[in-house]
Amino acid sequence: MTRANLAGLALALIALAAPLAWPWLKTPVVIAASFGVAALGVSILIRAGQLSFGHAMFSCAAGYAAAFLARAMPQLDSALLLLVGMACGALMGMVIGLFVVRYRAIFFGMLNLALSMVLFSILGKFYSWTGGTDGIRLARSTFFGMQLDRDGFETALLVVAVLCSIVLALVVQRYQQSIAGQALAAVKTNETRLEYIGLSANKALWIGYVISASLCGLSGAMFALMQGLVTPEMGYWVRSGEIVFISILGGVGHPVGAFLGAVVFEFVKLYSAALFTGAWQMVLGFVLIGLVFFVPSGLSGLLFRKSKPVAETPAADKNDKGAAIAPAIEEVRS
Amino acid sequence: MNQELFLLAVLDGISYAALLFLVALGMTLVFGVMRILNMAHGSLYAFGGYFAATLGLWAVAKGLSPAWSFLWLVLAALVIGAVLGTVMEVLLLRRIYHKEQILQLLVTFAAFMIFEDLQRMIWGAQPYFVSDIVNYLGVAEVLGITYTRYQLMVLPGVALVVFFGLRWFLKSSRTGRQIVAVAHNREVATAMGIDAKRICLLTFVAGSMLGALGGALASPTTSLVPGIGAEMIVLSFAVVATAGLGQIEGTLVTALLIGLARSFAVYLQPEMEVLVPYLIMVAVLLFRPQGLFSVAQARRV
Amino acid sequence: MLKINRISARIAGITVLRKIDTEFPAGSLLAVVGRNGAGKTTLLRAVMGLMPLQEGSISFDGRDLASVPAHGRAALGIGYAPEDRVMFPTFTVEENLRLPCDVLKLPRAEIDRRLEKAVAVVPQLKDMLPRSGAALSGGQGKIAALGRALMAGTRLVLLDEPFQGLAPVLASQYGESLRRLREMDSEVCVVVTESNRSLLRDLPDATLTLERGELAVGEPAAAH
Amino acid sequence: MSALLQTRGLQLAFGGVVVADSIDFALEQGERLAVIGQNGAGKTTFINICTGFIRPTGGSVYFDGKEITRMAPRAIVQRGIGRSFQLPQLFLEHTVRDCIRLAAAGRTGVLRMWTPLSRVLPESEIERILELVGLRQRADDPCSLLPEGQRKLLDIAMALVLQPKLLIMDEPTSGVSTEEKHGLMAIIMRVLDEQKITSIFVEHDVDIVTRYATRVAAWISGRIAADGKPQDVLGNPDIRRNVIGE
Amino acid sequence: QSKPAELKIGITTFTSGPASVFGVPAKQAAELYLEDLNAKGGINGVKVVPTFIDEGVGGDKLLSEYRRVVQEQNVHVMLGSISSGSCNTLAPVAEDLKVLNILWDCGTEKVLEERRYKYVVRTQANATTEMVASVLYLLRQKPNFKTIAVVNQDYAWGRDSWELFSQTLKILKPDVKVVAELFPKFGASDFSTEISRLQALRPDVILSTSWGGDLDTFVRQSAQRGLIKNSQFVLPLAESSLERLGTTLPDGVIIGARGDHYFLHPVLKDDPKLKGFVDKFKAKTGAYPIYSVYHMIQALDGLVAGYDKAIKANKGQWPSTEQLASAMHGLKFRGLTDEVTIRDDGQGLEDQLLGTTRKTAGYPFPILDKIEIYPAEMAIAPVGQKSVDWVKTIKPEILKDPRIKTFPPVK
Ligand SMILES: Nc1ncnc2c1ncn2[C@@H]1O[C@H](COP(=O)(O)OP(=O)(O)OP(=O)(O)O)[C@@H](O)[C@H]1O
Ligand SMILES: Nc1ncnc2c1ncn2[C@@H]1O[C@H](COP(=O)(O)OP(=O)(O)OP(=O)(O)O)[C@@H](O)[C@H]1O
Ligand SMILES: [Mg+2]
Ligand SMILES: [Mg+2]
Repeated sequence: MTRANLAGLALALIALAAPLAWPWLKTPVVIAASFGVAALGVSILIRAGQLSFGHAMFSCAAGYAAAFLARAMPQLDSALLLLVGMACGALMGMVIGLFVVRYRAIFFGMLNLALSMVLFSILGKFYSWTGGTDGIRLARSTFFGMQLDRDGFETALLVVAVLCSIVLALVVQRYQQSIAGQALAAVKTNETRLEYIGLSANKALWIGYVISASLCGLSGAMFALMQGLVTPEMGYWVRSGEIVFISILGGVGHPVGAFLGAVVFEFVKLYSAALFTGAWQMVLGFVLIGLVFFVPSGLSGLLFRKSKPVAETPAADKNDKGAAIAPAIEEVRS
Repeated sequence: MNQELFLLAVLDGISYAALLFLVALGMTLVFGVMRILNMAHGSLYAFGGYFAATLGLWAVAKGLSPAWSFLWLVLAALVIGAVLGTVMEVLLLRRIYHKEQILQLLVTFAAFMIFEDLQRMIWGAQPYFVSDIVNYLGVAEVLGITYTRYQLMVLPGVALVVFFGLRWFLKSSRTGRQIVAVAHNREVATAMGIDAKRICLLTFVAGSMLGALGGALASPTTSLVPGIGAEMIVLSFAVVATAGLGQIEGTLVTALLIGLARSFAVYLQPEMEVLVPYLIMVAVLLFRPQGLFSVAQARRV
Repeated sequence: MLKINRISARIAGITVLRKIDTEFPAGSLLAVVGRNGAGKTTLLRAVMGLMPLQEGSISFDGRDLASVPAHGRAALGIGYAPEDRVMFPTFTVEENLRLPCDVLKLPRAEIDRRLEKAVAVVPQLKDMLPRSGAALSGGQGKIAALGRALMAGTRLVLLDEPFQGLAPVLASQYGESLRRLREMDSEVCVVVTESNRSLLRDLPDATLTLERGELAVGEPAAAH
Repeated sequence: MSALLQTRGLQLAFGGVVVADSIDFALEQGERLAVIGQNGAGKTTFINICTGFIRPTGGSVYFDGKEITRMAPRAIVQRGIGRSFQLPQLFLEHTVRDCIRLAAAGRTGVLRMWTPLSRVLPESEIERILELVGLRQRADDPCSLLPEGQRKLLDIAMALVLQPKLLIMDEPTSGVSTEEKHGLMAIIMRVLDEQKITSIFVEHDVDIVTRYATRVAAWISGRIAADGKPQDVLGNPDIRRNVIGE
Repeated sequence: QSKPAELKIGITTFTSGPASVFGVPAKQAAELYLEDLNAKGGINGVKVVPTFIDEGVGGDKLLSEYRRVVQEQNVHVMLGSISSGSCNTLAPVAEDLKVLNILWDCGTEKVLEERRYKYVVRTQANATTEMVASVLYLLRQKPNFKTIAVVNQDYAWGRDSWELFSQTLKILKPDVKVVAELFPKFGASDFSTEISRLQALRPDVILSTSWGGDLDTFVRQSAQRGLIKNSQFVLPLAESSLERLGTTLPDGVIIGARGDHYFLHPVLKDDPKLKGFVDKFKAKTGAYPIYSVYHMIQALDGLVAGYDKAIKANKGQWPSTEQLASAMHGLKFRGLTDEVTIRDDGQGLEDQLLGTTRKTAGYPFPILDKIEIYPAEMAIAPVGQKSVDWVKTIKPEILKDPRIKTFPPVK
């Protein structure tokens, strides 16, 4: 068992134990788990060098799917709603993925952002169905067939969230070692070669995209159950930015990173919101800058640093990459 | 839709497009040269607007003629662009040119978060609004409908001046050519004697000034409220990506496209208004994956 | 003219130049040869200031280049043709050639004069001038890059692997150009790197051999 | 149609510059074709068309009797054409070993996407391949640390792992130092012979062409100006004047 | 239950986002009020300590923070919130957490009509009262109009308030034609296109229940383009923008106050409690109080009155949250203006004040003229009935209801 896996296990135990002592911690821990799952999804794409500034759309859509379903069938079990959320994310990811995996880098990021804004605007606009910006409330339903009160429900959700996190982290770890996962990582460095060994970069990205979308979907459903509320805010681009923030904070090198990042993020946010009212964004901003400057590999990179030195992207390569992404302000000349 | 409404929609679209163009132009210029997508660009828009309003209020308090307002607007944009642009470039961006693009994007995202709060700390949450210049210039009758001269002439006028000015600058001025060279290859440009550091600073400041100019010019017709910048970022992203990254003509065309589509949506299908920019973007990228305008890429195998 | 005093440089924690100590005298043509990864490119980049030095110093006409920023070297009369050519694609070849002089704010007449001289040295340029910088093949790019290096490089011209990928016929024409250059301007110093010794033939006055970032022993530092 | 690779009337121009001027060409099983030619004559472009990187504006390409003209590169690769590049194309963040494994994964196909990468190829097989190109010591280094010449070797090794029927190499020796050039070519050619792989390689060095090619094609301005036995082509006065130079 | 050392209360208010135009002054008001209260010994000797929560962070983050404050800091009384959306979200959670929640500023009538709460009460009027009173004032002042257009913010309040307004209008004046229903994006900063369209349509009346920056921008752009001179504007929430808009607002615009509070209240303007507070608030913040400020004070006054009542009922002992909550129902108390009664369903009864702008020499912004005050009882659905159903039962006689207080024009 590696140090990172041990740390993951410890994190899970703490997540389960701490709320025993301080019951109010249940909410933040479940929310952190939910963000962690989403960040885990986004980090899959980051490993392929693709930054999505729109993945909150899957969480948001999944949350609404769960809410609509719960409204139509109040007897539906909460565990089922979680699955529905995940399925919704996966389904959307498959469809949207067909379109967006053709794009890279900035275009990829911006398309995701634009699509998430479409969803965000629709949810806000068609208010007779969606409740507009105020969103929809979810009534508490049974959990694994048990009718629970608030406290019991929160406990059940906590346990499920932590278990889900562990399982998903392992699944993602396994995926990253697989051909599909490694091919995805290769998308970042050389797509031409990938094509010329007979693998499809778009397909590798599509698989990664669907996995990341399902994770975000599950995260959204988890979040919705915890809050008992879904709002378009869940899909706003700044929320997507926060998910990216968490992935980078935790580091994309190891699945545990996403959860480390989420816990730190949730608590930094909670306390800076309380301590520096009106300046919590600023605090997060400075944290992020510090991170990029001093620990670009994230918390997991810091804790489980590999012995191998990582080469800086050479200047020439960087220029090349840029040229692939964008042909500069060249039109002016021709 | 009759002819009168049609013309009105066109006028509305153009005045809106003018602002959008200025802001998006700044973003695309910075991206073209530095390959950095500045997420904090919307904040520059907001700061430009707030600062222009502050100067305007001060001028009104001093009893200066509103005719001077034009000076305040431009001055505000230049000062804010120079100050914030320099601060961002020197303190943040300069240190990360050699890092991965993802990290660069995140740094500007962090700057965005900081600016959002900073702006609220400086100007509070009250809406700001200084419209003396609009009142001073008065209204013009267009087909029986009153339209402010400011929106009818000043906004599109400035946008066109900036457009042709920048085109000329990049094409014909010495500095402009240097900017294009750095945009293509920093290292070789340096070997040719170009001070890439200076060019980057210059470009970033110029881009910031354009963003701030958009805000400053918007301030006479808009209330400045917290969050106004976040809105603008997403919109200018949409313009920049639709246009083709780094494309100046493309940016003009796209801004017009989006501005007009938006105003027609208000007349024909108001529910669609907010969706229009994104739908245009998705539609364009579907058929032209590199945006409306793009240059063939250099081959690399 | 250019003195390199025991310089070392590192990339990503690996030392790629070790205490290089040599001199490029005026009016000479030097070849720097060595296997792949020996550090030839790195040496030229160090001279151009594109590569931070770990130790040692480089001086030009007795002046320490540490005080001259990377972009100031062109003003000293140093021209550079990078290994991967890099023509600016939105300029024509002529504009590419004029660029370094333009940056130096030279008078128009002077730029025209230099352009004329460059074309005289490299006659293949003549047909290329109006073409777009993007439309050159590998070999044509090498030629154009040479021309551009000559525009700024009135005193020192650094050419990184100029023969790589050139068809034999073009390679010999390239050699001719270098000879012509030295005939026209006896003071200029030309430094050529090459991993393929045979392509150089009898061109250089002296040859420096790099091995794993070190100057191979037994080589004369420079000679005429 | 018995030829392994055949093109008919390939046509392509970049903004007025004709880079493929109705190229008719056929390659038989077992040949070792060297492509020489002026710079900018269209050699790389020809390879790019045959491997699906660029689509010609006219004409068609057949491989093994099937038309492959408008296929995606990976479909062509899966049919048995491997290629290496003028500028090495590597997975810079992967280790040398993983690059080899990934290349082998391409061979095994899509259905095994979930297989761990480490089980794609037996260790011994990886060692053997790396030994062949002399990269065994660097097996666990990230590619980004390799110097240009070794990158070139790895690039070729990745194409070899695919076990193609036809291997196309774009200037395998350019940028490789004199000392290593011949050794490298000797090894590659030995492997190709052992595995009965047909090959095309672009080369400027006349020595190498003479020594390793069974057939030479010379490109001038988008056309094949001469095609045949090495001594014939290299002796062709037109070619000597325009390509080789006296 | 023993008396706590201090009484912690949580207050949700906007300190960021566009709605901080209400939130920040209200927060200042709360601090001012509690300072005074604590100086006088607090509630029955217990000092009141507030924790403020920013509503501007968005619905779900607000919920997390609300839960944290209640659970971690063990708070039993919450004041939440400004936004109707937040109220709808928080009410069931408060009930769940068994914490008294005073809806202190939001207007949505739905929250208390759709469910009966034990722990949730509202200390001011709801949207029904506000909109019905607005229609009445419009019809009484300008009975002869044929067309109306609406420009509301695109979120629950903008939509719901229009629903109530238009339903009421349809009953009382069926021949009016609605020529445009525009719902620009919440927080929109440019209304040029909407204004162009309205100029082409030339409606007699333009209604907007917008507030904050949106309202300011809309009014200013309308003034610049001359729209405001051609159509009768009805702005039921514009009391909060009067001072900011200054002279931009011409005379003759109909303005609502979301309650009966106004610093120049025709009856109470010299009342020491109101006047004293207005002066103090002006001295501290430099601005006149706006409706969110009055609502905050009203909620705190209601809380103090509720504790007094509960302590009395509990024989002088400190009440449990449950006892406090039940004391709040049926409570009568006075804030800065007229008395408020909390009904059995938790809904407060608060009168409505409307007026028409008029510029005077005394102030750099227009003041309200032709003020009318509508008692809450006549403009609210009875307990147990939903507002949407109730407004359909309104009779035209209501226009002449003698309970409406009218005041002569200001000299
Ligand atoms: N960006 C980089 N990251 C890591 N190592 C590098 C980088 N660039 C160069 N190196 C290493 O530095 C050493 C010297 O490289 P350099 O490019 O100077 O060699 P060269 O002699 O020019 O070789 P070639 O003939 O292949 O061009 C090599 O070992 C190379 O691997
Ligand atoms: N994407 C492109 N756009 C425009 N012109 C191109 C493009 N690719 C190649 N060319 C042009 O086509 C011609 C043929 O190029 P190609 O690379 O095939 O030549 P080559 O024979 O491989 O030359 P070299 O030996 O220098 O590599 C050149 O003139 C080149 O400039
Ligand atoms: Mg080199
Ligand atoms: Mg080639």
